[in-house]
Amino acid sequence: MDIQELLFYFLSVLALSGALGVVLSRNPVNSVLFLILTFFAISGHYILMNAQFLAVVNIIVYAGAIMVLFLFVIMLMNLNADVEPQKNWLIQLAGAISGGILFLVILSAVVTAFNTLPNGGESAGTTDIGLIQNLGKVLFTKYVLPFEISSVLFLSAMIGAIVIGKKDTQQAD
Amino acid sequence: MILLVSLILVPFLAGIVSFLLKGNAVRVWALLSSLCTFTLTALLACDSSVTPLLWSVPWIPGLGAQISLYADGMSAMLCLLTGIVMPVILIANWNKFTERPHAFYGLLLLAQAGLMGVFLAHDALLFYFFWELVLIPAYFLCSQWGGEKRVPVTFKFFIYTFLGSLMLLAAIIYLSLQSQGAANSFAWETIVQSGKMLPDAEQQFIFWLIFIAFAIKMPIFPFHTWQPDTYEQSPTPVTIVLSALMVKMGMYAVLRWLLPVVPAGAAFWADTVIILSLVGIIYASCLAMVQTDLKRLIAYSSIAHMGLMCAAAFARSETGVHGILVQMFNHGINITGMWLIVSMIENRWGTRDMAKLGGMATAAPRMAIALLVIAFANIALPLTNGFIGEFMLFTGIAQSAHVYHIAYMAVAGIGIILGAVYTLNMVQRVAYGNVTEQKVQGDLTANEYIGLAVIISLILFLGIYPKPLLEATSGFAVMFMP
Amino acid sequence: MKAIIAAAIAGVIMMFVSILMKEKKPTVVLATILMCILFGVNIWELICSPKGSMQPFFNDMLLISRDGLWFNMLMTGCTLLYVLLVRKEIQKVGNYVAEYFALIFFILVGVYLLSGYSNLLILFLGIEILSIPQYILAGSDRKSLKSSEAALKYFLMGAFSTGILLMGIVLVYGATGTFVTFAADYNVQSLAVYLTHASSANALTVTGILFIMIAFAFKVSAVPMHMWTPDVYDGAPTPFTAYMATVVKAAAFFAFIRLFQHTFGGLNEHWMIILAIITAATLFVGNLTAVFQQSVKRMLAYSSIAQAGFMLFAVLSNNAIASEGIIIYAVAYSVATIGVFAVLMKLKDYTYDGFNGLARKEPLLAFVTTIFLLSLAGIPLTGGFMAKYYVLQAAVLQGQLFWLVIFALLMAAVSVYYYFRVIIAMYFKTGNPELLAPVSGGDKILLGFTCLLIILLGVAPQLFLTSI
Amino acid sequence: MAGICDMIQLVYLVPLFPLLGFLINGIGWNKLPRSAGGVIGSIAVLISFAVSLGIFLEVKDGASAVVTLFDFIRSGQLYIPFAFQVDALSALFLLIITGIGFLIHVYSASYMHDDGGVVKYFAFLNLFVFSMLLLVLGANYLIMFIGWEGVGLCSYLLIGFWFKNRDYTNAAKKAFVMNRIGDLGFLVGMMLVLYHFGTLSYNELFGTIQSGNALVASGVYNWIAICFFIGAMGKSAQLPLYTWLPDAMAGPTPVSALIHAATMVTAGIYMIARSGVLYNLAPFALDLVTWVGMATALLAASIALKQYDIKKVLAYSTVSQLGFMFIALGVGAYTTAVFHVMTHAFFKALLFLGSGSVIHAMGGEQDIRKMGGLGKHMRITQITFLIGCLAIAGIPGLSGFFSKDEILAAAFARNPALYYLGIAGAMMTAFYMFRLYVLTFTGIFRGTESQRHHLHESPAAMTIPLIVLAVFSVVGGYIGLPPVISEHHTLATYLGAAVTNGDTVHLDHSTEWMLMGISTGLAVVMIFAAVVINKKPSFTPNTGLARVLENKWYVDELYDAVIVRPLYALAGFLYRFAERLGIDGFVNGVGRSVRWGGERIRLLQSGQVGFYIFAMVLGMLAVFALSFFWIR
Amino acid sequence: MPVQYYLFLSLALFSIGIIGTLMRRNAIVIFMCIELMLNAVNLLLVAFSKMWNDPSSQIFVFFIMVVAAAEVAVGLAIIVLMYRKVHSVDINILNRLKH
Repeated sequence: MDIQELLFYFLSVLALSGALGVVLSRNPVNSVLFLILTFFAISGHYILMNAQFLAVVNIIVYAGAIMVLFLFVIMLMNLNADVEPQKNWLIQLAGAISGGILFLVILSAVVTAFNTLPNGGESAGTTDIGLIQNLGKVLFTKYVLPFEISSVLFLSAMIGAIVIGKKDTQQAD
Repeated sequence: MILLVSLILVPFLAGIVSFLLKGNAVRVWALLSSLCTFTLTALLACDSSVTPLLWSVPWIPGLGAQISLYADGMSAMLCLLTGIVMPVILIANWNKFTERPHAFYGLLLLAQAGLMGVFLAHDALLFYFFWELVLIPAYFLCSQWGGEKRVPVTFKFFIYTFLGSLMLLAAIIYLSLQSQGAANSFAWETIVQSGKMLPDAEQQFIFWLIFIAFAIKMPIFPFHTWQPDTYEQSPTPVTIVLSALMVKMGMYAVLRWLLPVVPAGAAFWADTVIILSLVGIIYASCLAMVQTDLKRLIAYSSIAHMGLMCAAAFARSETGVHGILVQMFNHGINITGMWLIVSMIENRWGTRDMAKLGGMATAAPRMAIALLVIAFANIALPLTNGFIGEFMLFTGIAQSAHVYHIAYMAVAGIGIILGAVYTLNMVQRVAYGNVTEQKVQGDLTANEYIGLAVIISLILFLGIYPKPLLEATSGFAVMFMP
Repeated sequence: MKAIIAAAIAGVIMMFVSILMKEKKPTVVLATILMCILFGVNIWELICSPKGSMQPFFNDMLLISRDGLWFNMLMTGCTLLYVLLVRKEIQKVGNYVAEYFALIFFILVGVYLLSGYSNLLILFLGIEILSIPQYILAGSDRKSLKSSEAALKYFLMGAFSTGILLMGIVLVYGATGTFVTFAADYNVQSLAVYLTHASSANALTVTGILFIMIAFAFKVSAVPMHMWTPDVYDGAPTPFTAYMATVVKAAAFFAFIRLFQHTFGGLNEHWMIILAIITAATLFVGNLTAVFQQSVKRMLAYSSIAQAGFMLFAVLSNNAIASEGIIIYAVAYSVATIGVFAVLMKLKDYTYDGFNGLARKEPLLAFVTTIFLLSLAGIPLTGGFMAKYYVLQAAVLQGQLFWLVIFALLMAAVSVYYYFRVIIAMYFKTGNPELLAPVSGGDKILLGFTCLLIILLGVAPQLFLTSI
Repeated sequence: MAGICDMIQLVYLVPLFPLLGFLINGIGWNKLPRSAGGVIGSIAVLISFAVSLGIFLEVKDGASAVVTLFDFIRSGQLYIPFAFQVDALSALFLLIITGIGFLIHVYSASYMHDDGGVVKYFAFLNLFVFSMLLLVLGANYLIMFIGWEGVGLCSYLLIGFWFKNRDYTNAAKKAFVMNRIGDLGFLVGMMLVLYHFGTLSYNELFGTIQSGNALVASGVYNWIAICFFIGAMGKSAQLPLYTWLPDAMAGPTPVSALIHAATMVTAGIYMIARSGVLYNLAPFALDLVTWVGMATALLAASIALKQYDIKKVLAYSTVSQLGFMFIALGVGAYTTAVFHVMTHAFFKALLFLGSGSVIHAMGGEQDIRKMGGLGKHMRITQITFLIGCLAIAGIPGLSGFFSKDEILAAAFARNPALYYLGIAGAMMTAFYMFRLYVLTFTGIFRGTESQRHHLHESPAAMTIPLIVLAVFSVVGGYIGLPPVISEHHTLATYLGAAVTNGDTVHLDHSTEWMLMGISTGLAVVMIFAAVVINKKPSFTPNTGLARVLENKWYVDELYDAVIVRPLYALAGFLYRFAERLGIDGFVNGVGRSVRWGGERIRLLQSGQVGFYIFAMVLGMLAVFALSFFWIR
Repeated sequence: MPVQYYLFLSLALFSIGIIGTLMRRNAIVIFMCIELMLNAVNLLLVAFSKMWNDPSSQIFVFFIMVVAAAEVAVGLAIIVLMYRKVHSVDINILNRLKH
């Protein structure tokens, strides 16, 4: 088994364990850290699949910006203490089981489609599509409309931050 | 064409206007408009007896719905009934309903417009529109001016009938889609065509969808429980509209929109429906025997009468159908008289409980005579209009092609015995015996006198010389033969 | 396209306005003017657009059809009506009036995208642009805890459903290799071409379609993904509830139909029966639960679920009448609901008892409310009836759904129960309903106009359909 | 003939005048002076009597016609004109009705003079005559039915004339309902006729039947005949529907006379005689008629033995006499029946009016235990009453003898058993009539002093009709002399044109003589017995059979227990359970269950986001499970 | 690597995310689990893009990240707002709105 497979399995295990860590760890701070771990693993996968741009963006945006934001919020609420009340184990079990069943059901469905995948799911031809210049071309030619539109999204998010986050002058708290 | 449209528009606009009027003027206005409507209906009755009138313009092209009005003898006759009953109601209840009269009379006139529409509509969707349109004003009238339990009772009535008409809607959609794309996929002829085309099994299913709606309206035996409560609770003029006119909508609809549309289904279920109706006749008559409230008694008796008509309708013999056309008119007249008397009793004695009543023949002899005449018309005594209709209905049932036709007729006949029992009980309790204490003394006032005079003269005239009515309605029976 | 740009610009303008002018009233006036302009732009675009053909934009990102434009125009009209009706109440919500209007304009951008998308990416973005402002509006009343709670609930579940939607999109993409739902010219690789018939479906596609369906079911609050609806509608500030429950939901439905009729229609035997069951459940739960409510606002929330059940018929029965039906339904339902909310917002007490005796105090108010409620209940002569009629006819035409139609009609009878409780309260009960402020003449005229609109819709629906 | 035919064409005048009388009296019921009512009413009937006399004279010469006034009901094949049939039978009945009716009118004019509602009374009386005339004149069963129900109505109105008294109104109700039951039978009969023959008119119907090309099973005739006979049971007070007639005494006495003698009860006999053609083809129905008639005759007679109310005795005697008539009909001797109707009309009217004058004299007292020895105060009444008694008892030479004897003879010819039973009935008749006579007119007065003081003979307006009727009761029988006396039976030949008798065996003279002898002898014996027994009357409370008879075999109680109470119980049950709990309960239950369901489902809305998401996931699970394990 | 493996992996991540949302009560953690779901989707998208050799899906990933960022901004703002009021981010105490 070549290095690629090795890396794949390693990163997969890393990602899954990180994910499980997010779910299971009592302390929110740990959850954040585990999530960051997962993101790194996923970025690794991106590199494996020769999608450098996304790998970088993933690290910067997600692990860097978003997760730090989470961390800030958690610190700000100082939830780091291990005081978070848990759901009773029955509900948790129910959640776990139903989630698991969902996983199995979807999987059992999806595997039947494997033989229909183009060239057995292997990559086709040259795989330098993930390079920045290619993506840039596509993004600013074919996908310019979504690009512009997303600005509206950010504007509304901004307004949201104002409307909800900004301290009211008359509101006393 | 002008005539057909104005029949609907005149009461409608008059109703709208009377919402804006104030005080006593609205009474006069309502009376004038209803008289005007009456003349129009009279004209219609004359015209359409020669040749049916038809007028139609496209309405919703996308669906193929038209605004199309049609008046043959049957429609004209029912319109005439509406035209006669309305002024009678207004005159006989002249000085009552002083509480917000403009709303009262406005709604009453709107209901009249709706009724006209139902009787004239020749397009299934339009028919459905008017069918519902009658319901709304009736609902408001009942729950505004009725007795103390009026709101829940009327609410039940509304939901009950609305449920039925929704089933009708499903059937209309289904039928209209059989001729999808046609420019007139809702026109009566088209509906009839597409209904006839359906395979028997589907017809048998569609039959119930349609019939439920009409059965609730008439009402037929298991679907009748809304009726006595509603009649008991609603103010008498509205009760008249309900029982003399709206009930006829159901019967009319059975003839116009059920029997011709799904002939095979009707044939298949005819025995079931007839038996239901017969059970209803006996059942309702029995219940009428043990009622102490006048209104409930009359309500049950009217259930019995409608049962007889329905049985005749499904006997599907020409005489029977012709009899229905006649009896619808007569029953409308008689029941109107009944309710008028009841309301007069209520005004004078302050109760409808027969145990507390008595001695009308001494206290108010004129009223007692009227009561007697109407009561005997109600139990179909010969030489009253009631007899003509019921005789033809019986003949119709007896001449039907069913195996047990004579048995059906005989069972239906038991109804006239029981009818005699409870009606005479009522007369005895109310009119005879010694006078019980009254709220208001006095015999018929002038306006009541006019109202009853119209009714009674109609009863006797049509009972002795029914020819005009028979000729006006003859020939249409054939149209409804499957 | 023009409309999208105009709406975005209007939104931006409102943002700057919020910085420049501090008084609320002129802000509202300005917003109203902008809305009118936007409405004008819509009409203009509709007029300019060629009949019959569809115009692609930005190589298969948008494919704007005439009925899409028509829908945009109607929805913008509804929004305009809405803005006019709630112009006073919206000022009471909080300090950020301009921002609220900005968000509303952005929501309209989302609406236009959803009515015109031809690419799953745009669909995704459109839905997000539709949703994120809603999260904010739901939480915009910062004094009330309920509002914040509503916002949080809505946000959490909304984000969750976003995940579901994306998973669906990915699976479909994995099976087909394209995001283009349908293209103007046939030789463009599009899903509509791939998935023309059932044989072209493999497990990936079906799973993906089901994921997408569930996500949409959430957006249109179909059972069992409906549970956010009552709480959010109840908790959110009433003016915004009115908007979320009407135009936004209608837009989601339009996108739903667009996708499932034109793109996944060929595979309907894989999803139709499931959607039919969901529809039945939606009708059942929505109507029955609404019966028992005490607060009219919450009742309207449940009734919006019930109405969604009817709109689902249009999705189920993908045919021409269905797409007419959804437009009629969207307009009838939106206008009536906005009207009811407009009246509701004038009252102090949102429970049924709050309406007691309204007919004596404010006859006109009571009358228009009655018309709106009749329309919602689907009584003939009102728009609601025609709307129900169209969708049900579409369902019957589809052929396999007659049982569902009957069931739906039974449920419609149930719905009469809770709608008429309001009418009973207004007309047949005595009480002295407290109004927050005396109803101005302008409001009365507006309400009367709305009510006329409903009736016009009821007697001449084709006026609202001439494009198709 | 032309000039003569005009009279027949004028037949509509006959019912017209009573109708006019009714209208005038009815409209002016509270304006006209008291005396006016009587005058108007009597004159109206008198004129129609005159007209019918004219008609009779023509018909006697064999003229007959159907006079169509206007279309009554016309619908598709169904065509029923409003037409009158004038022939021997109807003409004869016209005479009886108007003639006796007139006398009764005259009588009532003074009898009812003191009553407040006298004008109304005469209105009803005229209406009564009018309906009866319609009944006999009708040219088809529908017109007959109109009269048929019309007389029911009038009896209802007149029996309940004193409407303040609840018992009277009850009696009126009973009369009407009992009649209605019969009428239903009649109606069904009409329906059968319509269904099988497509017409109701006598001529067409009987024409078809006699021409023999009626394609109906013989059973049909029986059914039709039986249905019609049920109608007759109601009108003519036969078992089991006779109980209304004795109660009908509640009305003023002249009304009883009218009902019993001239109108109403004879309707059934008229109808069957009219439908003879039909009945001749229905042997079973005829047997039924016979035996029902017989049973009624005996039962009623036995009851009459022990009644103390003067009018009740007469009422039951009527019932039993009607029974005799039905026997005659049953054996196919329709003319005989009609003959007896006529004679009976005479003497029964006489008896009732006599009793009326007695009651008048006694100041309203009807109990014969309180009478006695009235003879010396009111001669005319006594004598006329005696004649009536002799006539009904069948003493030779009086009308009753001939008619009754003809019946018995016919019965014997058919079946001797009938004859013996008939004789028994006749004996009882003789007995109770003379018991009545003796207790009333002879012996010593048993009433109160005050009554004794104003005992007096009735005024002329009342006695003259008595005398006239007495004369007829004597001579009336001579139009139907038995074959042994003269071969020429006037009535039979007269009616032959209109009535087709069944095949009646003719007896040889010796037998006839014997039969007459037996009946006469036994009658005389019974008379003496009655006289002897009741010379010294002692009214101890009855025991055993006598008690049963006094209580009329408890038939009313039986009906009450078997029919009336159960019916009301059923109705109450239906109302309380089937209606309230059953159907309405179900309807409301649906609504309630909806509310209940709503209340439960809404609890799912727990407010927990966690649960909401969980529900979503479950929903997804369900969807996928459905799609992967069910759809494919 | 063939895409099947990535299918397994991302579905697993996705399900773990779902399970997380069901198991935890802390609003922030639930939100993080949702982010996890989104990332699972991203991973799969990239895998498919490799399979189809099609850049558009990577662009899609880019936009998903964009949207995620926007959602985070709004979401955290809402959570903070909530926290200001009730001093907790426990979703189980959000039940003023029910029935």
